[in-house]
Amino acid sequence: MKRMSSTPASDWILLTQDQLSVGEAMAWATRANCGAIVTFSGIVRDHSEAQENVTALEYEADEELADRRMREIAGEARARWPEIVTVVLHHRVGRVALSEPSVLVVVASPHRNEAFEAARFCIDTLKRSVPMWKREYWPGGSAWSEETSPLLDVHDP
Amino acid sequence: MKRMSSTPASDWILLTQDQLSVGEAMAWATRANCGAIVTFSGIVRDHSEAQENVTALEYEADEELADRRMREIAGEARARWPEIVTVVLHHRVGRVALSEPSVLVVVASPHRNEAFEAARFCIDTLKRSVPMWKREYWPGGSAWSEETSPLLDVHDP
Amino acid sequence: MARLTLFGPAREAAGRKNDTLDGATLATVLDAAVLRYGAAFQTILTSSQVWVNGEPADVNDPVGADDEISVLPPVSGG
Amino acid sequence: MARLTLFGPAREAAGRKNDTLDGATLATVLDAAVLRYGAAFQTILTSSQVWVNGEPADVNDPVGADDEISVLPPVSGG
Repeated sequence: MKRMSSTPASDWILLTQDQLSVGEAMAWATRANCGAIVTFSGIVRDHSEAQENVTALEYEADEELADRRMREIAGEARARWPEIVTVVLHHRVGRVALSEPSVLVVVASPHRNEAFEAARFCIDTLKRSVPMWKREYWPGGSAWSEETSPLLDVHDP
Repeated sequence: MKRMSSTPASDWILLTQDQLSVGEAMAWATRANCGAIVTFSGIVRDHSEAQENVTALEYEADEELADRRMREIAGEARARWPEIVTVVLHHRVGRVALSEPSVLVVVASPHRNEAFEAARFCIDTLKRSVPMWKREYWPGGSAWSEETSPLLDVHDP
Repeated sequence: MARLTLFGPAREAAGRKNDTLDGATLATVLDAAVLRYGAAFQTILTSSQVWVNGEPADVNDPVGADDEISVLPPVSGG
Repeated sequence: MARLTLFGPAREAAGRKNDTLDGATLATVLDAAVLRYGAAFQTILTSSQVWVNGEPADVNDPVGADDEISVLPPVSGG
Protein backbone atom coordinates (compact mmCIF):
# COMPACT_ATOMS: atom_id res chain seq x y z
CA MET A 1 0.00 0.00 0.00
CA LYS A 2 1.28 3.44 -0.90
CA ARG A 3 1.53 6.28 1.55
CA MET A 4 -1.22 8.82 1.04
CA SER A 5 0.21 11.74 -0.84
CA SER A 6 -2.14 14.42 0.43
CA THR A 7 -3.52 15.23 3.85
CA PRO A 8 -7.07 16.46 4.33
CA ALA A 9 -6.85 20.05 5.48
CA SER A 10 -8.59 19.17 8.73
CA ASP A 11 -6.11 16.48 9.88
CA TRP A 12 -2.44 17.10 10.60
CA ILE A 13 -0.61 13.79 10.95
CA LEU A 14 3.13 13.89 11.57
CA LEU A 15 6.02 11.60 12.46
CA THR A 16 9.08 13.69 13.11
CA GLN A 17 12.53 13.75 14.67
CA ASP A 18 11.99 17.41 15.63
CA GLN A 19 10.53 18.78 18.83
CA LEU A 20 6.74 18.89 19.00
CA SER A 21 5.03 22.26 19.49
CA VAL A 22 1.67 22.31 21.23
CA GLY A 23 1.32 26.01 20.49
CA GLU A 24 1.88 25.56 16.77
CA ALA A 25 -0.51 22.59 16.66
CA MET A 26 -3.23 24.48 18.54
CA ALA A 27 -2.86 27.55 16.32
CA TRP A 28 -3.23 25.29 13.27
CA ALA A 29 -6.26 23.51 14.78
CA THR A 30 -8.18 26.65 15.76
CA ARG A 31 -11.24 27.40 13.62
CA ALA A 32 -13.82 30.17 14.07
CA ASN A 33 -16.64 27.65 14.64
CA CYS A 34 -14.76 25.85 17.44
CA GLY A 35 -15.42 26.62 21.10
CA ALA A 36 -13.26 23.85 22.58
CA ILE A 37 -9.73 22.57 22.07
CA VAL A 38 -8.46 19.59 24.06
CA THR A 39 -4.81 18.58 23.91
CA PHE A 40 -3.00 15.54 25.22
CA SER A 41 0.78 15.60 25.48
CA GLY A 42 2.70 12.45 26.35
CA ILE A 43 5.82 13.61 28.18
CA VAL A 44 9.07 11.74 28.83
CA ARG A 45 8.80 10.91 32.53
CA ASP A 46 11.72 10.35 34.90
CA HIS A 47 10.57 6.84 35.76
CA SER A 48 8.75 3.85 34.31
CA GLU A 49 7.31 0.66 35.76
CA ALA A 50 10.73 -0.98 35.32
CA GLN A 51 13.17 1.91 35.85
CA GLU A 52 13.49 4.43 38.67
CA ASN A 53 15.76 6.84 36.82
CA VAL A 54 14.83 7.35 33.18
CA THR A 55 16.86 10.07 31.43
CA ALA A 56 15.56 9.79 27.86
CA LEU A 57 13.45 7.67 25.53
CA GLU A 58 14.14 6.60 21.98
CA TYR A 59 11.30 5.75 19.61
CA GLU A 60 11.52 3.51 16.56
CA ALA A 61 8.57 3.19 14.18
CA ASP A 62 7.47 1.26 11.15
CA GLU A 63 7.05 4.71 9.66
CA GLU A 64 4.91 3.83 6.66
CA LEU A 65 2.47 1.75 8.68
CA ALA A 66 2.54 4.22 11.59
CA ASP A 67 1.60 7.09 9.27
CA ARG A 68 -1.23 5.04 7.78
CA ARG A 69 -2.49 4.01 11.22
CA MET A 70 -2.43 7.58 12.56
CA ARG A 71 -4.54 8.69 9.58
CA GLU A 72 -6.95 5.83 10.27
CA ILE A 73 -7.24 6.91 13.91
CA ALA A 74 -8.15 10.46 12.90
CA GLY A 75 -10.69 9.07 10.44
CA GLU A 76 -12.22 6.77 13.03
CA ALA A 77 -12.48 9.67 15.51
CA ARG A 78 -14.38 11.66 12.87
CA ALA A 79 -16.70 8.72 12.23
CA ARG A 80 -17.47 8.40 15.93
CA TRP A 81 -17.72 12.14 16.71
CA PRO A 82 -18.82 13.82 13.46
CA GLU A 83 -18.92 17.23 15.16
CA ILE A 84 -15.13 17.48 15.57
CA VAL A 85 -13.46 19.93 13.21
CA THR A 86 -9.68 19.47 13.35
CA VAL A 87 -7.46 16.63 14.54
CA VAL A 88 -3.70 16.75 15.15
CA LEU A 89 -1.67 13.58 15.80
CA HIS A 90 2.09 14.09 16.09
CA HIS A 91 4.63 11.52 17.26
CA ARG A 92 8.35 11.86 17.74
CA VAL A 93 10.80 9.25 16.45
CA GLY A 94 14.40 8.99 17.67
CA ARG A 95 15.72 10.29 20.97
CA VAL A 96 13.41 12.40 23.17
CA ALA A 97 14.77 14.14 26.27
CA LEU A 98 13.25 14.21 29.73
CA SER A 99 10.12 16.40 30.02
CA GLU A 100 9.79 16.76 26.25
CA PRO A 101 6.60 15.58 24.55
CA SER A 102 6.86 12.37 22.56
CA VAL A 103 3.26 12.40 21.36
CA LEU A 104 0.69 15.12 20.87
CA VAL A 105 -3.06 14.94 20.26
CA VAL A 106 -5.16 18.05 19.56
CA VAL A 107 -8.89 18.00 18.84
CA ALA A 108 -10.94 21.14 18.14
CA SER A 109 -14.73 21.06 18.16
CA PRO A 110 -17.70 23.40 18.59
CA HIS A 111 -18.39 21.84 22.02
CA ARG A 112 -16.15 20.34 24.67
CA ASN A 113 -17.69 16.92 25.14
CA GLU A 114 -16.71 15.71 21.67
CA ALA A 115 -13.24 17.26 21.96
CA PHE A 116 -12.55 15.41 25.23
CA GLU A 117 -13.98 12.11 24.01
CA ALA A 118 -12.19 12.16 20.68
CA ALA A 119 -8.84 13.19 22.16
CA ARG A 120 -9.06 10.36 24.66
CA PHE A 121 -9.97 7.90 21.92
CA CYS A 122 -7.06 9.06 19.75
CA ILE A 123 -4.35 8.56 22.38
CA ASP A 124 -5.80 5.28 23.69
CA THR A 125 -6.03 3.89 20.16
CA LEU A 126 -2.64 5.24 19.10
CA LYS A 127 -0.95 3.42 21.95
CA ARG A 128 -2.19 0.01 20.83
CA SER A 129 -2.47 0.33 17.06
CA VAL A 130 0.56 2.37 15.94
CA PRO A 131 3.71 0.30 15.31
CA MET A 132 6.14 2.09 17.62
CA TRP A 133 8.77 0.80 20.02
CA LYS A 134 10.21 2.69 22.96
CA ARG A 135 13.68 2.26 24.41
CA GLU A 136 14.37 3.55 27.89
CA TYR A 137 17.71 5.12 28.78
CA TRP A 138 19.13 5.51 32.27
CA PRO A 139 22.62 6.32 33.56
CA GLY A 140 24.76 3.45 32.32
CA GLY A 141 22.20 1.46 30.37
CA SER A 142 19.15 1.11 28.17
CA ALA A 143 16.46 -1.44 27.35
CA TRP A 144 13.24 -1.76 25.38
CA SER A 145 10.21 -0.74 27.38
CA GLU A 146 8.45 -3.59 29.15
CA GLU A 147 5.16 -1.71 28.98
CA THR A 148 3.98 -3.18 25.68
CA SER A 149 0.70 -4.26 24.19
CA PRO A 150 -0.03 -6.49 21.20
CA LEU A 151 -0.44 -4.50 17.99
CA LEU A 152 -4.19 -4.13 17.41
CA ASP A 153 -6.26 -2.74 14.58
CA VAL A 154 -7.64 0.81 14.87
CA HIS A 155 -11.15 -0.61 14.77
CA ASP A 156 -10.61 -3.30 17.39
CA PRO A 157 -12.68 -2.64 20.50
CA MET B 1 -13.80 35.83 53.83
CA LYS B 2 -10.39 37.11 52.82
CA ARG B 3 -8.71 36.19 49.59
CA MET B 4 -5.95 33.63 50.11
CA SER B 5 -2.65 35.44 50.08
CA SER B 6 -0.48 32.57 48.87
CA THR B 7 -0.89 29.95 46.17
CA PRO B 8 0.36 26.39 46.62
CA ALA B 9 3.23 25.91 44.18
CA SER B 10 1.31 23.15 42.41
CA ASP B 11 -1.78 25.19 41.50
CA TRP B 12 -1.76 28.27 39.27
CA ILE B 13 -5.09 30.08 39.54
CA LEU B 14 -5.52 33.30 37.58
CA LEU B 15 -8.21 35.80 36.60
CA THR B 16 -6.76 38.21 34.09
CA GLN B 17 -7.56 40.79 31.43
CA ASP B 18 -4.52 39.63 29.44
CA GLN B 19 -4.36 36.94 26.77
CA LEU B 20 -4.02 33.39 28.04
CA SER B 21 -0.98 31.36 26.99
CA VAL B 22 -1.34 27.60 26.80
CA GLY B 23 2.38 27.26 26.13
CA GLU B 24 3.34 29.22 29.22
CA ALA B 25 0.83 27.32 31.36
CA MET B 26 2.06 23.93 30.09
CA ALA B 27 5.70 24.87 30.65
CA TRP B 28 4.81 25.87 34.21
CA ALA B 29 2.84 22.64 34.77
CA THR B 30 5.51 20.26 33.48
CA ARG B 31 7.26 18.21 36.17
CA ALA B 32 9.84 15.43 35.73
CA ASN B 33 7.53 12.83 37.26
CA CYS B 34 4.64 13.62 34.87
CA GLY B 35 4.01 11.58 31.75
CA ALA B 36 0.74 13.21 30.74
CA ILE B 37 -0.53 16.76 30.31
CA VAL B 38 -4.14 17.41 29.29
CA THR B 39 -5.29 20.91 28.41
CA PHE B 40 -8.73 22.32 27.77
CA SER B 41 -9.08 25.71 26.08
CA GLY B 42 -12.45 27.39 25.81
CA ILE B 43 -12.32 29.48 22.65
CA VAL B 44 -14.54 32.38 21.59
CA ARG B 45 -16.69 30.79 18.88
CA ASP B 46 -18.33 32.63 15.97
CA HIS B 47 -21.81 31.51 17.01
CA SER B 48 -23.89 30.65 20.08
CA GLU B 49 -27.25 29.02 20.62
CA ALA B 50 -28.87 32.46 20.31
CA GLN B 51 -26.61 34.29 17.82
CA GLU B 52 -25.37 33.30 14.38
CA ASN B 53 -22.64 35.90 14.16
CA VAL B 54 -20.71 36.39 17.39
CA THR B 55 -17.69 38.71 17.07
CA ALA B 56 -16.49 38.87 20.67
CA LEU B 57 -17.39 38.00 24.24
CA GLU B 58 -17.07 40.05 27.39
CA TYR B 59 -16.73 38.40 30.79
CA GLU B 60 -17.65 39.94 34.12
CA ALA B 61 -16.81 38.16 37.37
CA ASP B 62 -17.35 38.45 41.07
CA GLU B 63 -13.57 38.34 41.19
CA GLU B 64 -13.07 37.61 44.87
CA LEU B 65 -15.56 34.74 44.87
CA ALA B 66 -14.39 33.50 41.45
CA ASP B 67 -10.81 33.29 42.67
CA ARG B 68 -11.90 31.42 45.77
CA ARG B 69 -14.06 29.03 43.76
CA MET B 70 -11.29 28.28 41.25
CA ARG B 71 -8.96 27.39 44.14
CA GLU B 72 -11.67 25.14 45.57
CA ILE B 73 -12.04 23.40 42.20
CA ALA B 74 -8.32 22.66 42.04
CA GLY B 75 -8.45 21.35 45.60
CA GLU B 76 -11.44 19.15 44.89
CA ALA B 77 -9.70 17.75 41.79
CA ARG B 78 -6.70 16.83 43.98
CA ALA B 79 -8.99 15.18 46.51
CA ARG B 80 -10.64 13.10 43.80
CA TRP B 81 -7.47 12.26 41.83
CA PRO B 82 -4.60 12.34 44.34
CA GLU B 83 -2.10 11.34 41.65
CA ILE B 84 -2.33 14.65 39.78
CA VAL B 85 0.72 16.89 40.19
CA THR B 86 -0.07 20.37 38.82
CA VAL B 87 -3.32 22.18 38.05
CA VAL B 88 -3.73 25.41 36.07
CA LEU B 89 -7.06 27.28 35.96
CA HIS B 90 -6.99 30.59 34.09
CA HIS B 91 -10.01 32.70 33.10
CA ARG B 92 -10.16 35.93 31.16
CA VAL B 93 -12.25 38.87 32.30
CA GLY B 94 -13.23 41.73 30.01
CA ARG B 95 -13.41 41.61 26.22
CA VAL B 96 -12.13 38.47 24.45
CA ALA B 97 -11.79 38.42 20.66
CA LEU B 98 -12.94 35.70 18.29
CA SER B 99 -10.79 32.53 18.41
CA GLU B 100 -9.00 33.62 21.58
CA PRO B 101 -9.17 31.40 24.67
CA SER B 102 -11.40 32.67 27.47
CA VAL B 103 -10.64 29.81 29.83
CA LEU B 104 -7.75 27.39 30.19
CA VAL B 105 -7.38 24.20 32.20
CA VAL B 106 -4.09 22.29 32.41
CA VAL B 107 -3.57 19.13 34.45
CA ALA B 108 -0.27 17.24 34.60
CA SER B 109 -0.04 13.76 36.07
CA PRO B 110 2.18 10.67 35.95
CA HIS B 111 -0.50 8.85 33.91
CA ARG B 112 -3.06 10.04 31.41
CA ASN B 113 -6.28 8.70 32.89
CA GLU B 114 -6.16 11.01 35.91
CA ALA B 115 -5.11 13.98 33.75
CA PHE B 116 -8.11 13.53 31.43
CA GLU B 117 -10.58 12.92 34.25
CA ALA B 118 -9.40 15.82 36.37
CA ALA B 119 -9.28 18.29 33.44
CA ARG B 120 -12.82 17.36 32.50
CA PHE B 121 -13.96 17.76 36.10
CA CYS B 122 -12.30 21.17 36.38
CA ILE B 123 -13.97 22.71 33.32
CA ASP B 124 -17.38 21.13 34.01
CA THR B 125 -17.29 22.36 37.61
CA LEU B 126 -15.90 25.79 36.70
CA LYS B 127 -18.82 26.38 34.35
CA ARG B 128 -21.43 25.95 37.06
CA SER B 129 -19.67 27.10 40.23
CA VAL B 130 -17.61 30.17 39.25
CA PRO B 131 -19.53 33.47 39.37
CA MET B 132 -18.92 34.70 35.83
CA TRP B 133 -21.23 36.30 33.28
CA LYS B 134 -20.73 36.37 29.54
CA ARG B 135 -21.95 39.06 27.18
CA GLU B 136 -22.15 38.26 23.47
CA TYR B 137 -21.30 40.90 20.86
CA TRP B 138 -22.40 40.83 17.25
CA PRO B 139 -22.40 43.50 14.52
CA GLY B 140 -24.75 46.16 15.85
CA GLY B 141 -25.63 44.72 19.22
CA SER B 142 -24.90 42.75 22.36
CA ALA B 143 -26.72 40.79 25.04
CA TRP B 144 -26.00 38.60 28.04
CA SER B 145 -25.59 34.95 27.13
CA GLU B 146 -28.75 32.89 27.40
CA GLU B 147 -26.70 29.76 28.07
CA THR B 148 -26.68 30.05 31.84
CA SER B 149 -26.87 27.69 34.78
CA PRO B 150 -27.72 28.32 38.42
CA LEU B 151 -24.63 29.00 40.53
CA LEU B 152 -23.78 25.74 42.29
CA ASP B 153 -21.26 24.81 44.94
CA VAL B 154 -17.99 23.13 43.86
CA HIS B 155 -18.98 20.06 45.85
CA ASP B 156 -22.50 19.77 44.43
CA PRO B 157 -22.90 16.60 42.36
CA MET C 1 -28.99 49.46 55.88
CA ALA C 2 -26.48 47.49 53.82
CA ARG C 3 -24.18 47.73 50.81
CA LEU C 4 -25.28 45.99 47.63
CA THR C 5 -23.04 44.71 44.80
CA LEU C 6 -24.67 43.63 41.55
CA PHE C 7 -23.18 41.47 38.83
CA GLY C 8 -23.80 40.83 35.14
CA PRO C 9 -27.46 40.97 34.12
CA ALA C 10 -28.46 42.18 37.62
CA ARG C 11 -25.99 45.07 37.39
CA GLU C 12 -27.32 46.02 33.95
CA ALA C 13 -30.97 45.83 35.00
CA ALA C 14 -30.28 48.01 38.05
CA GLY C 15 -28.15 50.43 36.07
CA ARG C 16 -25.40 50.39 38.71
CA LYS C 17 -22.85 48.08 40.25
CA ASN C 18 -22.95 49.32 43.85
CA ASP C 19 -25.61 50.86 46.04
CA THR C 20 -26.56 51.42 49.66
CA LEU C 21 -30.09 50.54 50.70
CA ASP C 22 -32.19 50.72 53.86
CA GLY C 23 -33.56 47.65 55.57
CA ALA C 24 -33.04 45.65 58.76
CA THR C 25 -33.06 42.21 57.13
CA LEU C 26 -31.95 40.83 53.79
CA ALA C 27 -35.59 40.58 52.71
CA THR C 28 -36.37 44.24 53.38
CA VAL C 29 -33.19 45.40 51.61
CA LEU C 30 -34.14 43.34 48.54
CA ASP C 31 -37.67 44.78 48.62
CA ALA C 32 -36.14 48.26 48.59
CA ALA C 33 -33.92 47.24 45.66
CA VAL C 34 -36.88 46.02 43.60
CA LEU C 35 -38.72 49.25 44.36
CA ARG C 36 -35.73 51.30 43.23
CA TYR C 37 -34.67 49.31 40.11
CA GLY C 38 -37.99 48.05 38.74
CA ALA C 39 -39.45 44.98 37.05
CA ALA C 40 -36.46 43.88 34.94
CA PHE C 41 -34.33 43.67 38.07
CA GLN C 42 -37.08 41.81 39.90
CA THR C 43 -37.22 39.16 37.18
CA ILE C 44 -33.47 38.58 37.40
CA LEU C 45 -33.51 38.58 41.20
CA THR C 46 -35.99 35.69 41.14
CA SER C 47 -33.45 33.39 39.52
CA SER C 48 -30.39 34.79 41.34
CA GLN C 49 -28.58 33.78 44.48
CA VAL C 50 -28.17 36.44 47.14
CA TRP C 51 -25.10 36.17 49.37
CA VAL C 52 -24.01 38.18 52.40
CA ASN C 53 -20.30 38.74 53.08
CA GLY C 54 -19.30 36.04 50.60
CA GLU C 55 -21.55 33.31 51.95
CA PRO C 56 -25.07 32.08 51.09
CA ALA C 57 -27.64 33.79 53.31
CA ASP C 58 -31.26 33.50 54.39
CA VAL C 59 -33.71 36.31 53.54
CA ASN C 60 -34.57 36.62 57.23
CA ASP C 61 -30.96 37.28 58.23
CA PRO C 62 -30.42 40.72 59.80
CA VAL C 63 -28.09 43.02 57.89
CA GLY C 64 -26.24 46.17 58.91
CA ALA C 65 -24.06 48.89 57.45
CA ASP C 66 -20.98 46.63 57.47
CA ASP C 67 -22.65 43.86 55.50
CA GLU C 68 -22.08 43.36 51.79
CA ILE C 69 -24.91 41.82 49.81
CA SER C 70 -24.10 40.23 46.43
CA VAL C 71 -26.70 39.45 43.79
CA LEU C 72 -25.43 36.53 41.66
CA PRO C 73 -27.55 35.70 38.57
CA PRO C 74 -27.27 32.30 36.83
CA VAL C 75 -23.71 32.02 35.54
CA SER C 76 -22.25 31.65 32.04
CA GLY C 77 -18.49 31.36 32.47
CA GLY C 78 -16.01 29.26 30.55
CA MET D 1 12.91 -15.96 -1.06
CA ALA D 2 11.70 -12.71 0.49
CA ARG D 3 12.88 -9.49 2.05
CA LEU D 4 12.56 -9.12 5.80
CA THR D 5 12.29 -5.89 7.82
CA LEU D 6 12.66 -6.07 11.58
CA PHE D 7 11.58 -3.48 14.13
CA GLY D 8 12.43 -2.62 17.71
CA PRO D 9 13.25 -5.60 19.92
CA ALA D 10 13.10 -7.96 16.88
CA ARG D 11 15.67 -5.83 15.06
CA GLU D 12 17.95 -5.80 18.08
CA ALA D 13 17.66 -9.56 18.67
CA ALA D 14 18.47 -10.25 15.01
CA GLY D 15 21.30 -7.73 14.96
CA ARG D 16 20.05 -6.20 11.71
CA LYS D 17 17.11 -4.25 10.32
CA ASN D 18 16.88 -5.81 6.84
CA ASP D 19 17.70 -9.20 5.44
CA THR D 20 16.92 -11.52 2.53
CA LEU D 21 16.00 -15.10 3.33
CA ASP D 22 15.13 -18.24 1.41
CA GLY D 23 11.74 -19.89 1.66
CA ALA D 24 8.65 -20.48 -0.48
CA THR D 25 6.11 -19.62 2.23
CA LEU D 26 6.01 -17.20 5.13
CA ALA D 27 6.48 -20.14 7.51
CA THR D 28 9.65 -21.41 5.86
CA VAL D 29 11.13 -17.89 5.70
CA LEU D 30 10.49 -17.42 9.41
CA ASP D 31 12.05 -20.82 10.16
CA ALA D 32 15.14 -19.67 8.27
CA ALA D 33 15.15 -16.44 10.29
CA VAL D 34 15.04 -18.27 13.62
CA LEU D 35 17.87 -20.52 12.45
CA ARG D 36 19.96 -17.51 11.48
CA TYR D 37 19.21 -15.17 14.43
CA GLY D 38 18.83 -17.61 17.33
CA ALA D 39 16.76 -18.08 20.49
CA ALA D 40 16.31 -14.43 21.56
CA PHE D 41 14.75 -13.64 18.19
CA GLN D 42 12.57 -16.74 18.39
CA THR D 43 11.17 -15.63 21.74
CA ILE D 44 10.27 -12.20 20.36
CA LEU D 45 8.83 -13.70 17.17
CA THR D 46 6.38 -15.74 19.25
CA SER D 47 4.68 -12.59 20.53
CA SER D 48 5.04 -10.58 17.29
CA GLN D 49 2.76 -10.02 14.35
CA VAL D 50 4.19 -10.85 10.94
CA TRP D 51 2.85 -8.86 8.00
CA VAL D 52 3.47 -9.16 4.27
CA ASN D 53 3.43 -6.05 2.09
CA GLY D 54 1.83 -3.96 4.79
CA GLU D 55 -1.04 -6.33 5.55
CA PRO D 56 -1.56 -9.14 8.08
CA ALA D 57 -0.64 -12.51 6.53
CA ASP D 58 -1.04 -16.24 7.15
CA VAL D 59 2.07 -18.38 7.74
CA ASN D 60 1.02 -20.61 4.84
CA ASP D 61 0.97 -17.72 2.34
CA PRO D 62 3.50 -18.08 -0.47
CA VAL D 63 6.16 -15.38 -0.63
CA GLY D 64 8.55 -14.33 -3.40
CA ALA D 65 11.44 -11.97 -4.02
CA ASP D 66 9.10 -8.98 -4.37
CA ASP D 67 7.42 -9.54 -1.04
CA GLU D 68 8.30 -7.56 2.06
CA ILE D 69 7.87 -9.28 5.40
CA SER D 70 7.62 -7.12 8.54
CA VAL D 71 8.10 -8.46 12.07
CA LEU D 72 6.13 -6.27 14.47
CA PRO D 73 6.69 -6.96 18.19
CA PRO D 74 4.21 -5.79 20.85
CA VAL D 75 4.16 -2.00 20.71
CA SER D 76 5.03 0.71 23.24
CA GLY D 77 4.30 4.03 21.53
CA GLY D 78 2.91 7.22 23.03
